[in-house]
Amino acid sequence: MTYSVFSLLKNAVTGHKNWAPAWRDPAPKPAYDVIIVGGGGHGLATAYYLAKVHGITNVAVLEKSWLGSGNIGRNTTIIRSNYLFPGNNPFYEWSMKLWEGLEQDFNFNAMVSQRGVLNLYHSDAQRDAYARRGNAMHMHGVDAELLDEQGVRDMYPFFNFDDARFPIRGGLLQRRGGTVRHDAVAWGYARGADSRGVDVIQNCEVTGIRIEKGVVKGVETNRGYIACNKLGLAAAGNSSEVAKMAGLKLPIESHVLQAFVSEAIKPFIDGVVTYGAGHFYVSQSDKGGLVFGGDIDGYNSYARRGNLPTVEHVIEAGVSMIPAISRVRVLRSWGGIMDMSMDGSPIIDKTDVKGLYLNAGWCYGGFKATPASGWCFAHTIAKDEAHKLSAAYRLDRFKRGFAIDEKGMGAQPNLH
Amino acid sequence: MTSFRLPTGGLVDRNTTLRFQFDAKSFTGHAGDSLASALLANGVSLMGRSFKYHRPRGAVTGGSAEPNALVELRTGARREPNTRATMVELFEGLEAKSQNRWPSLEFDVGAINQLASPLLVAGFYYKTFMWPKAFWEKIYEPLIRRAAGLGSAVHAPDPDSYEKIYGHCDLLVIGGGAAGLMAALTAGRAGARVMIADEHARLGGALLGENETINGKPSIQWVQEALAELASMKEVTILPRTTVFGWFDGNIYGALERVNDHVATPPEYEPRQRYWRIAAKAAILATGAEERPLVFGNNDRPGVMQASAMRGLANRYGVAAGKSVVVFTNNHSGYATARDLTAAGVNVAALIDSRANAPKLNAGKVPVLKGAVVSDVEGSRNVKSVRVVNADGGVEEIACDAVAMSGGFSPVVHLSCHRGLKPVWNEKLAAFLPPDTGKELVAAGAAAGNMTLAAALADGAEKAAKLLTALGFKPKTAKPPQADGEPYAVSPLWSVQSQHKAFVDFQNDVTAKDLPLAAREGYKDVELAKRYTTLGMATDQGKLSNVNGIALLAGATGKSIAQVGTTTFRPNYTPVSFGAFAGPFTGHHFNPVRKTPMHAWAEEQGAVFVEAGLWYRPQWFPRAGEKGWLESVTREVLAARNSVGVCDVSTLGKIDIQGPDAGEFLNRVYCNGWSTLEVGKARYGLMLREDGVVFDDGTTSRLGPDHFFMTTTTANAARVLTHLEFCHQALWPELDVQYVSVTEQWGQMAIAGPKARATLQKLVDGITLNDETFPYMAARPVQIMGGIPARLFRISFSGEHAYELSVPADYADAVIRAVMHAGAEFNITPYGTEALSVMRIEKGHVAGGELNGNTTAADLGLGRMMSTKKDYIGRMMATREGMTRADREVFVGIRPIGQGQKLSAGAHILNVGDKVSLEADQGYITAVAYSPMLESWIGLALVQRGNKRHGEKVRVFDGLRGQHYDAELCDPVHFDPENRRLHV
Amino acid sequence: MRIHCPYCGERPAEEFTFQGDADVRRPQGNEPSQMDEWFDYVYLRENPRGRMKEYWHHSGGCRSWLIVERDTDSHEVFGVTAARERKLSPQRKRAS
Amino acid sequence: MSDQAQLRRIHTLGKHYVPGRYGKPVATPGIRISMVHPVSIVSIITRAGKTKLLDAAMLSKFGAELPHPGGTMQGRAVTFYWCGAEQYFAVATGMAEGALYDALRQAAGDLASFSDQSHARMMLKVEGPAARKLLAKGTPVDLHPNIFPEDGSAVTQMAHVGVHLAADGPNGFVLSVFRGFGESFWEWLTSQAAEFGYEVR
Repeated sequence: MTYSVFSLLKNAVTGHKNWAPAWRDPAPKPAYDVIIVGGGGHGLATAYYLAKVHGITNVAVLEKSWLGSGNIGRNTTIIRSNYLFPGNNPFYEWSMKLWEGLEQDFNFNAMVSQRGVLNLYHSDAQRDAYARRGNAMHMHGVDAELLDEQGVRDMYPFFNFDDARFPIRGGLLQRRGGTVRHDAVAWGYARGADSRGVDVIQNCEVTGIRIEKGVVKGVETNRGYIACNKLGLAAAGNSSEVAKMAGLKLPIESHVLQAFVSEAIKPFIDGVVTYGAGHFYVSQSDKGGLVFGGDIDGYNSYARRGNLPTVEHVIEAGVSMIPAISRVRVLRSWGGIMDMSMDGSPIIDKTDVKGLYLNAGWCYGGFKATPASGWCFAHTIAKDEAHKLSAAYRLDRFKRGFAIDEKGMGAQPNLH
Repeated sequence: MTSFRLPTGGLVDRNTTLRFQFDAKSFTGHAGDSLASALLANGVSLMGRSFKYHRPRGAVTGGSAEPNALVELRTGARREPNTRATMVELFEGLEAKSQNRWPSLEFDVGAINQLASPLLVAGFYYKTFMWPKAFWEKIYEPLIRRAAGLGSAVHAPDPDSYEKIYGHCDLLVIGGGAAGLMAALTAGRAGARVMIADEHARLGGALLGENETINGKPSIQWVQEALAELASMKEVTILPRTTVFGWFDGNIYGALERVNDHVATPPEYEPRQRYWRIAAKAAILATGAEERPLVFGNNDRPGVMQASAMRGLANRYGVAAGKSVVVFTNNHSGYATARDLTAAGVNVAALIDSRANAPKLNAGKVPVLKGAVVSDVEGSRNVKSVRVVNADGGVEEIACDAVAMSGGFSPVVHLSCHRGLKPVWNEKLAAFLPPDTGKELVAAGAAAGNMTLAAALADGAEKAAKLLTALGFKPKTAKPPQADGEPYAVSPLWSVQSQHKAFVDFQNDVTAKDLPLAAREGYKDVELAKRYTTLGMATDQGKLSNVNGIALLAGATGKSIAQVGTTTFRPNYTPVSFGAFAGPFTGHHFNPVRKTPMHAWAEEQGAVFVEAGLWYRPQWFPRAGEKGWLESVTREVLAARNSVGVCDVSTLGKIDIQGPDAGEFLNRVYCNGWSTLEVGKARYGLMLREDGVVFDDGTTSRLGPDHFFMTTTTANAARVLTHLEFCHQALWPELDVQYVSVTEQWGQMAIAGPKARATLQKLVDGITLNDETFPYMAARPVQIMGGIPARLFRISFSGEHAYELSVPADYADAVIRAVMHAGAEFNITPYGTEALSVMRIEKGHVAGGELNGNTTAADLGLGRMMSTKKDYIGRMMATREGMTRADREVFVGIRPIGQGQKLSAGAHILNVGDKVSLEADQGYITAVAYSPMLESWIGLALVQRGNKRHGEKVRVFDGLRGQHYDAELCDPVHFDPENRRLHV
Repeated sequence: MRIHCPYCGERPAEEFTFQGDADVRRPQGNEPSQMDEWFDYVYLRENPRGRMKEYWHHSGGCRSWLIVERDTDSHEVFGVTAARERKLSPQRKRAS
Repeated sequence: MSDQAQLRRIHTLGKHYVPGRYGKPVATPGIRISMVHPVSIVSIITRAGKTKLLDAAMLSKFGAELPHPGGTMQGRAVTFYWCGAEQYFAVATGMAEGALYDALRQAAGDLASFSDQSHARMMLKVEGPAARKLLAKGTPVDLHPNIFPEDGSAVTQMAHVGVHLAADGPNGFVLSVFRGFGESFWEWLTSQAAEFGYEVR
C-alpha cells in the first residue's frame, strides 16, 4: 500500500484499522545468498539497493535488537557533502544526490530538509582551510559559498558578534546541506527492502561467523545457524567485536558521542550551524527542539552515555556562539557509539576472507553517508569489487600509507 | 470549572498580597503560592494549548512533572519559554504569557486541528507531504515549523549570570520528603557530611500537601523540627530549589540550584542559578512517587487533575480546584482526596473506585461507587459532568466541575536508570521499581515502593544507616517516628472504553488508540512505538504517560508489561538551562586570555591584536593616515629589511630539558641528530608523529652539557610537552631526563634587520657583537642593561641578520622599551605576526599552513633531516609506500602571472588546459603575501611533484571566490636565496 | 567518572586526557621485515567491549601518564598505575 | 646589578591590581586576596635514583627535606611544595634575582634539574571564612579541613587554567598560575568572590 495523502484519507475513514505493517517480522530461513549483519541505516540501505539496483533479493538483514536501534536512531540528523579530499568528496556528494530523491524513491517522508549547513570560521587560518575545502567542492560541482562576517550576520544576526572570545569572521555555507528525520530513514529503507522480499529479522544477534578454508559459510545467531554465500558486516558501534568473530582486528576505537535536544520552542534558528572556536553544532528539528552536540567524550566506550565535563564543554561553546540560548532549557542528552577510525574516514572493502565484506569506521559522520554507503556496499557485495566512489575506503590503506585524514590529526582515533 | 481560594488553610502567607499578570490580565496571590495555584485561586483554569491538537489545557499536577501549564515567564531578555506554572514561585510584579496559541489562549485558530484529528493520527506525516517534491521546503515544512514548538525564546543575550561549583559529601540525599529527611537526620546525627537537595522552595515533599500526623503532630510540624535540627548541624548542607538532574560515573551527580528564580531579578553580585557537580561517597534516592493519570474520554480537560495534586492545592495552597469534585481512583490514595476536600468545605459529589472488591475505606460522607469507571468527561474549556459506567453496566451522569484521578503511583526511578540499568516491574504495586544500583545509590521511601508514610520514614532511616555503616560511621538506629495513615493497595486500570479521545501523553496529544496503531504497523518494540507516536518525547519526558503507554502497548502486542519494558531514562530529570551548564564561561570568558609580558607596551604602540591559540599577539601596528592593514604591514617589512624591526615572540613554547640522557631523549623525539650540537649553539629540529607525518618544528639550543632549551610553535606548545611526557614516561622510563615548561618565565623578542646588531650592542654588557663572538645560531646567556640576566640567540625566521633576546618576564616591558630607545636612531619599528608572515613566506620557511598534519619531512623539502642512524618517533611509518610515492604534493613557491594579479590561499592548482575536476587537482596554495621586496604577490603551495616543476605555468582555481588566474611555480625561497642577509 | 591518580588521589575525569589503548608495545628496531609489527602497534586496536588498559594523562594535575584499567561498557575503573612504574610486560602477540 | 635596581619587577596584573574593598558590601569581607610578589620560585625535578641524596642536600642547605606527594615542607627561608612525581617548587621571598636558583644548584647541582620559574607564575594568597567555598567554584579538589591537610599541596585546574594550590594557615591558601593567564584568572576569581565581599590587600 503506497503512502500518500489519498491512502491517509482512505484509512482515516476506517479509523486506520487497515494499515498493513510497514515490514514483516519473518523468522530466519536456513540460508540466504547474502546476509547483512546490522539492521541500522547502512545495513538496511545496503539490502534495499541490493534488491532495487542489483536484483538480489534472497537477502537477510540480522538486527540484534529492534531495527534502527543503533546510531541511525540516535544522531543529530545532519546531511552535507562539504568534504575536502578526492577520496571523500565524490562519495558524500553522491549521498546528497540520493538524499534529494530518497522520499519519492522509497515512498516514505523522511523529511529531507535542505535548509543549509554553515561552518563558522574565526581566523585567517580557518578561512584559508575552508577556502581550500570550498574550492575542492566546487571542483566536483558541489555547491559552496564563503561568507564573510556580514554574510553570517545577515543569516543569523543573534549570534555573538560583539563580545566573542574568538570573533566570528565568516563561514563556509553549503545551502544543499540540512537535516533528515533519522528514524524515518531506517523505517523507509526497511519497508522498501521488505517489500522487495528482503527478510528484515529483528532480535537476531550474530554470535559467531563460520569460515572454512578462508571462505565465509554462515553465521551463528541466538536463533540458530544461518548459511550464506556472502556476508556483509555493517554493525557500526560494534564493528570490532563482530569483526573479531572472523579473526579481523580493525584500525578502530569505539567512542561515545553525546548529543542533546532542548525543550521544543517556536522557530529560533533556521539551518545547521557549526562553531569554529569550540565543539558545538546545532539545528532546530521540525518539532521545535534545538538538536545539538559537540565533541566525543574522548575515552573508549560502548555505554551509549557520556559524562558531565563534555556536556559543559559543548554548552559553554554553544552559549558563547549564541548568547540568546542561555535561558532555553536542555531537555535530554543521549549517547551513541562512534567507530572512530585511525584517519577519520570509513572502510567499505572486501577482506582476506572470501565472501566477507566490511563496512565500518564511520566516526560521527555515518548518518549523512547512509544512502551512498548502502549503494556502494551493495555494489561491493554484488560485484565482489569496490565501487568507484568508495575505492579509497580500503582496509589496508593504513598499512600502505594512504590515510584519508581530513583533520590531519594522525593515528589517534579520538582526535578525528 | 470555577476554582477558588478557600477561606482558610494552606501554607500560603495570607497577609501578603503579590500582584501578577497572566496574558496581560492582572491578578493577586499570596507569598507561598505557585503561579498555577494563584491562577486557580482567581478562577483561571485554562493555562495552555496542547502541541498537535491545540486542545485547551490546565494544570494536571502540583509539581515538576507538569505537561500542560507551561508559560513564557518574564519579559524582554529574561523571557523563559516552557516554564512550568506549577513550579514558579509567585513574586511581586510577575508577568507570564500563555504559549502555542494564536491570536489568544481562549480563541486559538490552531484548535481547528481537532477537526482534522482523524487524519492527524500518530505518524501521519511519514505518509504524506511527499508530493510535489519542491513543496516540502517551500510550503509544508515552514507551516509545520511555525506550528511546532510551544513557547518562543528571545533572540537577546541573557542579562543574568550563572555559577558552577563542586560539592563533596559522604551522603547525598536526593529529595527532602519523609524518607529523605529521615536519611539526612540519621547521617547528620552520625557526624557524616550530608547534602540534602529538594526541587521545591520548601523541604517536606509530599508532606506539604498531605493531612497526616507524625508522632501525633501534624506532619508539617515534624518537617519544621527536622529542618531545624539539620540546620544546626555544621556538616549538613540543605539545598532547597535544587534539582539533582543526573547521575553520572564515579557517583557524581549534576544538580541545578535555582538561586534567584523566585525573585524578579537576581540581587547584585548573585547568580541566577548555580550548577553543582557533587561527588558523593553514597546517595539516597528519596524522590517519592509520581501519581499516574487514568486514561478515559476527555481526561485532558482543564479541571481534571491528579488526586494528590488536588488535595495538595487545598492543603498547601488553600485553593479548591472546583465547587463540586468527582474522585476517580483505582487505589486507596483517592480516599484521602475525598476526605481532605470535604474537610476544606468542598463538595465531593462521588468517589468512583474501579475496584469491585475494594475494601471499606474512609471517604467520610462521600458516596463511593465500587467497580465503576468514569468513561468520559463532558465539557470542552472546563468540566461540566462525568459519564460514569457502573459495575452493572448502567450509565449515569454526575455533574461536577473538577475530577481528581489516581491511576496508582510510579516510583521516581529516573536517576537510578541514568547509567544503563533498567527499572524492574513489580506486579503487586503495578509499578516499575529502581534497579539494584549497589552501594553508590540506594532508593528509599516511596521511590523504593514504600507507599505509606510510616514505611517511608522507617525506610529512609534504615537505608541511610546501612550506607553509613559501610562508610565507617556508627549511626544510632533510633525507633522511627510513628505515623498513622492508610495502607496502600492498587489494582491496575490501564484504560477505559470511552466515547471521546482518551489521552496518554497530554503534551504530545498521544491518545489510547495511537499505541495499537503503532503495533499494527510493525512499530512493536517500546522504543519504536515511542518514536512513531512521540509518546514520552515532550518536555515532561513521559513522567505521567510512559507507564500507561507501555501497558497499552503490552495489550496491543500480547506481551506482559515486564516484557515490553521501559524506554531509556536519560538526564536531565527536569530540563536545565544552557546558561547553568555554561556558568561564567561564555562570551569573552569562553576561554581564558593569555597575554605576553609586553602586551601593555604593544597596546601603547597601537597594536591590532589577533588570537593565537589562547594568546593575543600584535598582528600589525597601524599608524595614522595608513589606508588599511596592507600599508601598515608593508611599512613594517621594509623597516625590518632595511633597518631594524622588533617583534614579540614570547608565545613560542619553551621547554627546559636537562639530565644525563637529555641529548639521547632529543635524538629519539626529533628526526634529526643532536649529539654533535655544541654548548652555546642552536639547531633547527623537526619532530614527527609516530605515523611518520611532521608534527612540529623549532630551534633547540644547548646551554650546558646536559641542559637544552627547546622552542616549539605557539599552536603546539602544550601538545609537544604532553608528547615529551608520553615518550619519556610510557616509552622510555629508563632515560634520566627532566623537562619542564619555562614558556612564561621568559619574555622573548626578535630584533631583525641590518641595524639589529648595532641596536643590541647598546644593551649587551661585556661583549662586542660580531661574527666571531656571536656567530649565526649562537645561543648563550648574556647580561644586559647593567645586570639583567638574559639569553641571546642568533636565529632568524625573517631571513634577516637577527637575534632573539630573552629576559625574565617581569623585566620584558622595561627591556623592549630600552630596545626601542636603542634603535630609535635607526627608526626601529615594531612588527606584528602579519609582517613576520610576509618575511617567512619571502624566505620560504614552513609554518602552520604547511605543517597541515598530512605533510612528511620530504614533502616540505626537509627529507635530508631524517636521520638513518638512530631510532626516533615516526621513522618506520615514514617509509611506507604511500608516504614516499613520487606524486605526493610537495612544498613549492608560486607567483602570479600578470601585473597586479593577487594570489589567494586555499585556491587549488590545475595543469593549464585541464578540465576542472577533483581528479585533475594538482594541489593548493597554503600561504600568500604581498612582498614589498619583490613588489608582487607571492605564495607557497603544496603541488604534485612541485619541486620538479619550478618555472612551470599553472592554472589557479578559486571558484569559491569567483576567480581563476595563471601563475608560475618557483623556488619557495622568493627573496635572497643565498641568505646573504643572514650573515652580513 | 573519577580516576584515582597514584600521586594526587581521586580526581574527576575533566582533569585527565585520554589517549588510547595502553596494551600496545612500541616495537624495537626499524627493519622492513617488522612492518606488520609496527602496523599493529600504530594502527590496529583490540577495542574490547569490556575491560581494557588505557593511557590517560593527568593533564589538569601532576602531568603523570597513567595506565587505567577500565570497563568500556560500565565505565567502572578497576585500577590505576603510573606508566613510569610499569614493568614493561613481554612483547604482546599480534592478533592471530 | 645597579641599573636593575631601578628596574623593578613588574607583576603581570600591573594596573589591574588595586587594593580596596569590592563586591557585596558586608561588614567583614568573606575573602582577602593579596599578591605574593616579587617572589623566587625554582622548579626541582629529582634525577634518577637521587631522591635520598637530594633530601639530604636540601636538609643540610635549607633545613628541610622535600615533601611527600601532596605535601609541603617549611625550610629556612624557603618552602618546598610538592607539584608532581619527584617534582617540587622551591619558593622564597626577599632574595635577589637568581639567588635561590644558584643556591639550589650549588647545593645539589647533579642530584636534580632546576629551572628558575620566578617570573613564570602569578602567586596569590586567598584567605577568609569563604575561601573554601570560593575555591570550590573552580577546583574539584575537596578542600574541607578534615580532608585537605594543613600542609596540603595540590596541582589542579580552575576555570580552564592550571593552578598549583597549597594550604597557608587555617583558612588560607596560596595559589599560582602561569603569569600569562594572570589577568584572566584574576577576573574570574574576583567575579566569583563578589557575592562574599572581598578585600584586595
